Amino acid sequence: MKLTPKTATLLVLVALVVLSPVLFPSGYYYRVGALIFVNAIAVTGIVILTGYAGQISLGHAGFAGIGAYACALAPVHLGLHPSLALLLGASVSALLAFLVGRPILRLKGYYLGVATLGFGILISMVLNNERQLTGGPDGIEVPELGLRALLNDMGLDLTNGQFWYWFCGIAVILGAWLALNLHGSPTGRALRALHGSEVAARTVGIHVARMKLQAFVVSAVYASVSGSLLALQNKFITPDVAGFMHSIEMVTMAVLGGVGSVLGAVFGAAVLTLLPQVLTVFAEYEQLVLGLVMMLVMIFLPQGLLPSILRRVRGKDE
Amino acid sequence: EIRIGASLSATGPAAFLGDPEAKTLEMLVEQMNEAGGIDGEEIALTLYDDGGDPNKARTFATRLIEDDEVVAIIGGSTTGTSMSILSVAEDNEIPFISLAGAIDIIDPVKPFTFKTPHTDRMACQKIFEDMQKQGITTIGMISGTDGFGASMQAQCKAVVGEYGITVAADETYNPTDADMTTQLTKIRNTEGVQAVLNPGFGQGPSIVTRNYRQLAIDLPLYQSHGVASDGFIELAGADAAEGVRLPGTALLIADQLAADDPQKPVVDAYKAAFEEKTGTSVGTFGGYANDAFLILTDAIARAGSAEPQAIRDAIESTSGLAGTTGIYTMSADDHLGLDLSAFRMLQIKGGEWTVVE
Amino acid sequence: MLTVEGLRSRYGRIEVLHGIDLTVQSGEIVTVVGANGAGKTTLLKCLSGTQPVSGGTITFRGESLTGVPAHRRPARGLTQSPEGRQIFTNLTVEENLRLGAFLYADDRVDKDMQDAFAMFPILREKRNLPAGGLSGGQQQMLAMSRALMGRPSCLLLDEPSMGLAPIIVRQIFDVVGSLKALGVTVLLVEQNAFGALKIADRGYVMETGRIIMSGAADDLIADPRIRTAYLGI
Amino acid sequence: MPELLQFLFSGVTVGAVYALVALGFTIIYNASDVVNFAQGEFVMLGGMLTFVCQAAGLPLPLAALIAIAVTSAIGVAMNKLAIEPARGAPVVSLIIITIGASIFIRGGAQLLFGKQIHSFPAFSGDTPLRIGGATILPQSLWVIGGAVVVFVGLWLFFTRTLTGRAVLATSNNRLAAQLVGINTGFVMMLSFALSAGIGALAGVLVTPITLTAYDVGLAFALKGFAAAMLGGMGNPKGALAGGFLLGLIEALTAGYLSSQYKDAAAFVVILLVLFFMPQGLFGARTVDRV
Amino acid sequence: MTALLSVEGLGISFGGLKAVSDVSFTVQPGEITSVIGPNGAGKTTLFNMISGIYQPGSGRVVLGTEDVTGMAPHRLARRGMSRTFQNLQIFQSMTVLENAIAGFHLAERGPVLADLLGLPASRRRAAQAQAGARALLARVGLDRAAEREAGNLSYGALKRLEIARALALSPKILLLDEPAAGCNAVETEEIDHLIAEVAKSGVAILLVEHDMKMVMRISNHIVVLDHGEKIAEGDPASVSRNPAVIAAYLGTDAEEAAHADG
Ligand SMILES: Nc1ncnc2c1ncn2[C@@H]1O[C@H](COP(=O)(O)OP(=O)(O)OP(=O)(O)O)[C@@H](O)[C@H]1O
Ligand SMILES: Nc1ncnc2c1ncn2[C@@H]1O[C@H](COP(=O)(O)OP(=O)(O)OP(=O)(O)O)[C@@H](O)[C@H]1O
Ligand SMILES: [Mg+2]
Ligand SMILES: [Mg+2]
Repeated sequence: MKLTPKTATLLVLVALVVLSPVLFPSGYYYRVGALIFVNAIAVTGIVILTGYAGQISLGHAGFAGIGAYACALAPVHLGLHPSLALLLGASVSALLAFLVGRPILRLKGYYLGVATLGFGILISMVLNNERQLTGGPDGIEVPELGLRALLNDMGLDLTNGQFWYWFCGIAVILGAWLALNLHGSPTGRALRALHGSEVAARTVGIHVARMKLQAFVVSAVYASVSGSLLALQNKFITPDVAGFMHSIEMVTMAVLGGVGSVLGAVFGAAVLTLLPQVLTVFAEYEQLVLGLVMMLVMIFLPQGLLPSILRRVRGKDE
Repeated sequence: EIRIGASLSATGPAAFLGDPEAKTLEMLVEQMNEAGGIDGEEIALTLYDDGGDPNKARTFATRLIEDDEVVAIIGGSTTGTSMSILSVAEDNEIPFISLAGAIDIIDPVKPFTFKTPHTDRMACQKIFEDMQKQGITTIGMISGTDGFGASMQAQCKAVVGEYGITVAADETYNPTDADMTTQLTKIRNTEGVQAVLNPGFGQGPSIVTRNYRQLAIDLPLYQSHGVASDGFIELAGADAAEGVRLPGTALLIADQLAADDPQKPVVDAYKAAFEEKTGTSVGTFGGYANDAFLILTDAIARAGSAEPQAIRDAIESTSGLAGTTGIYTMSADDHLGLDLSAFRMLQIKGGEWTVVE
Repeated sequence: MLTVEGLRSRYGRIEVLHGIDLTVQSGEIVTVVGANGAGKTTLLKCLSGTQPVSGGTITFRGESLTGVPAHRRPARGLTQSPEGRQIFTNLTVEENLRLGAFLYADDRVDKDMQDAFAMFPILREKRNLPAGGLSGGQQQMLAMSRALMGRPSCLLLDEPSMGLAPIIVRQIFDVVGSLKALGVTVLLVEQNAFGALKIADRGYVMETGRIIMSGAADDLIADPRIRTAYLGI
Repeated sequence: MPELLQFLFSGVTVGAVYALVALGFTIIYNASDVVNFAQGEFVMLGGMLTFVCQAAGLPLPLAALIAIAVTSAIGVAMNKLAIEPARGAPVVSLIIITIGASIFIRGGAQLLFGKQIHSFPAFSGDTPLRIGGATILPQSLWVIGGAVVVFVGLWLFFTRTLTGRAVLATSNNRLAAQLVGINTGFVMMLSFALSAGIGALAGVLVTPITLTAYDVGLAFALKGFAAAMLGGMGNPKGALAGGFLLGLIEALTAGYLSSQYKDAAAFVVILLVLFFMPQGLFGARTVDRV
Repeated sequence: MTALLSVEGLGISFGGLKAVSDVSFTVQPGEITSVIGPNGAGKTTLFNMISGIYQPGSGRVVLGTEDVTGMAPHRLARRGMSRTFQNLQIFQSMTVLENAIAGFHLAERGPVLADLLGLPASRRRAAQAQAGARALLARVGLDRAAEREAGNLSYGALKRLEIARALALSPKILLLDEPAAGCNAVETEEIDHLIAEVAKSGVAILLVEHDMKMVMRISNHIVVLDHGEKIAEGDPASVSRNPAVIAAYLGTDAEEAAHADG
């Protein structure tokens, strides 16, 4: 069988997830790995929205916030199992994305950026201000998922860190698989087409508004799931998860990795998650170096880490 | 070598807290090692900057425990980061001394978690006690929406009733806001308000204080312990800050402490060392770190061992330890060990801190 | 006036000009014809400095253009009316023209603009409207006029007749012809090869990045190969 | 109605701050379509450098001038070292570069200046002016005046000067700009110098009101960006109107509805405005024929 | 014969300028109807109104028996309308092949969930579209460029790519806005043949073109616009002799114009 880019990407991902632990000297690395995966899931959503469909969002952390707080609140207030709370969060995010996406997605470029930014800020503001429900800026505890205990009962002895590593690793592969399916599919093509020219997309019959909305909803679900997984593994969540900085971080990871490519998303997530951990050796200079690295990557690999590198390797015409 | 770890918000929105804490810890470790360490064992401090992000704090806590193999953790400048570190520390049975205000951190008591700052609730109580003495029964509040301000706002509203005081106006501002005259005008125009309370830290309270004078509001203004440092007077301006009251620690009035005050030696020592090293004036938050370090090293010395479990037990039996914040006496069901007496009601007069009798 | 020797150019790793030799004498009209994708536009882009050259030399009025950035070339008398028109869509027609004379701040700017308006009266009508609203042909007129505003001694035209009504096409060719009288040298790339060759002194035929034929315009029109391959006669 | 008047004073004060920051965005945006997220850092640098110079004993006006000049130079350096080498990169990549630059500048400021909050004296004292029972600080008038002056300057620049037109031409079609002889590299440098200078001027004017610290830039950038978008990005008129409108909405919401949700109200208004005017209040409708 | 498309009194203004006013004509299936007129006469604007990109200020567009005035382009596409653009509208960062496949959107689209999950149905639809697209590319002579990034093609190649994409919709009516611009005489003739072939298969074609040789050669019917108004209409021979048309557009008589064009 010919190795399509899709299977190649999946193989690389699976290999990364499965083989990396060989190199892990301590449990801390599992934690970092799990965080990379959590971020990669959200960034995969951005790849669909921004990379495929060309729509900018500066407020996707809002959906992560919904996913996270669903896991904190639904088990307590609705008596749902945390896993169902995750699904509930995803549904609420999807619904909200569907409702706000309609009017917002008529906007273009930076105007869309500021509208999504406003949307994200509204959500984080509610999480901050409705202290009674959400615990306010101090945050709120999140119930255990309970799956690890179940697995341990079945004789699969995993530490907390290991459990979340594998759990999120599987989730990331699943998310990537879906996004890759989409890329070459009719819907994915339509998204990329409207990215190129909305007018032309319309005249070939693409329902541009609906397509954008679909991308927005799908990417919101990704962000929501990412937020839920973060909340569940941290067992504690604060409104930071919905904050502006987190939104920017998602976009930055996507662009740094290569916004059109799923593997790039994972790369970008890995780099920006690892960097602060590595940069602790610079102590005071951490921010300085972080900013510098971001600039250098974009200057020398303007299409993002992965696509630029691949392009150089393959020597594709520009 | 005894390895201890810290995760603090040295940058980010809570840098106002975390920065002096980080500097304090680094300074104290250096001092202690120069003096020969604990029983000849040097202390190795691993300090991470979590930027106020609870998620990062959790990662750093994991890293401290699993990778750096520390025997105890100091940190969590904010409640959010403390809560994150706490659960990792508890899971791994590593003693953790938090530097954040919320009462939830030690109530209910968790075996390995302690904290040094008084709770927000205590600050509120101290303020309300003073108001009660002044015969104030109706107040307006203007709080920052950051974790510190919001948490204290909630605590104050929870206990205010016990003092026969009602909150007639309850306004907020964002930590980065440039002007609070609108909120203050509203409070001023609220029927019956006799005093104004401003929980918050950073530049917000300075701007509130300036706006307060701009509007020529002549009601007593209470600030929180969040701004208890000379920097506040400087930023708000001595004129504007004149008459402001707040619950502070002995640290601010070092030179006014009685010679036999048990806190005097530690306060003087810390103040002198910190101000010499950093060139900035001491504040409440650095003091919290100082106290956490004292408690921890005291416990290690008494335990005679650097085993986490032994350290934990020793911390829990801390007794009569004078810190900059107060005198700590811990127990199995009190992992804070301070009472209201640790706070002193201070007032700014002529650009100086004075004790309210 | 303009000498091109062994010019090579590439997009990424794909070379599309494989060593072009071409000369334009002062006051001459020279045309380049060739099929889609032959590299005509790329050639002009190299001359105007908007496309990197990977080999060979360009000499203009005795000086090498190597290393001279695109924005310095108009000052030397080399201006281009590019493919795809490339007008400033957000600016008004008049602003477009004024920017065409960006390097000059004298009375002649206004005079040149009046000349442009005289040539294409529609531009005067639309002078205060955003150029993006113009029809395709109107934009083409604007692009040509803007290039003329730059007071070229050598004008590079990339398919100036594209999208123009027959009556205007003839006018454009007349204008190009009349430039000669003003001493302006013209390098003209055209798909309307017949029209172009009729006003040109000499012509070059390009095929996949190479010059495959050149000669006096009249000879080329008469050449049976050219007639079948490019003129469709 | 002294109460309403006070709210309005508060609104225009804050609004003028936003407007000044928003105005700073316009030039770089007009030259390159890039929203420079480091704009807030320029504001921070303006205030911070003035403080440092002033603390070193220089008179305030001189300190301010030095701060503006140095910040402009930093802007030019940013263009030279980070933006120009990335020429041809997609706009999103350039935006990420500006975010990187803002983190870099913030990190540098933290190292150089520390994390303390600073301020310097207001230009004309702290005695509030009383008007109709409400008060306003003289410094607010400085900020408002600054915003208006910068606005007029920019407006003249873009509508009356050929250089201003060249800036617009550069962003509209860089290739064509080169073809008519515009040195687009110089235009970019000029834009960064001007934008940074305006940002620094904003910092100088607002610091006595808002105070400054190494990390205030982000908040300025965020609000300035929102204001610029509300008004229509790239149009000085929009920046001015957007800034004042945003400030007034916040003040009036805080005054009459809820101070907790005043920012929410601001964003709701932005969303509403964009719903009916997708290019903001004064944003140019670009005509692109098909 | 019933008209496939009727344009009835169509008009639109841009800030006071009447770009098109009160234009009426009909288009028959299997026929080529050309719209000609000076630059700025309103031809493209007319196309934009018919294809739903502009909302007409007045008048009606009737497709078959249905009033489709101002209907969104994607809905018109479903009803069999397809077009190309004078100002190229290419999906730049997609390959040439993908550009052509995009033209098959209506045939290949399905539920987004099926696409996400990569269900066999979704893949089958995509494969069919791809086969169709390759055939079309071959027809316009772009088969060898199929895997190239579309943005890298020369102008003339992009023109042909647009035609291929428009044909992918299997339209009942095809609107072509200057398809031969940027092509030399020989290439233009190829396009001629392609258009004629398409028309022969029963598709109604509405053509805007300044190449008079081509227009006169293949049109069944010609509509002439000037200043937004219809000034003449008829078969090629009568139109080319119409003095108003000569004055406004051709400049001299049509034959000479055709000759001057090569
Ligand atoms: N930006 C680009 N990237 C990669 N290849 C390109 C690019 N632009 C043009 N090419 C290729 O270079 C070759 C020459 O193109 P060019 O545009 O110069 O042709 P042309 O002779 O002007 O054709 P036309 O008559 O269609 O305008 C073509 O094969 C084209 O596909
Ligand atoms: N969106 C718009 N904004 C402003 N004016 C417009 C707009 N669209 C069309 N016009 C004007 O309407 C008139 C008709 O333009 P249109 O593009 O339809 O002409 P055309 O007949 O296609 O010309 P050409 O042969 O040059 O392509 C022109 O004067 C043009 O300036
Ligand atoms: Mg060409
Ligand atoms: Mg047209």
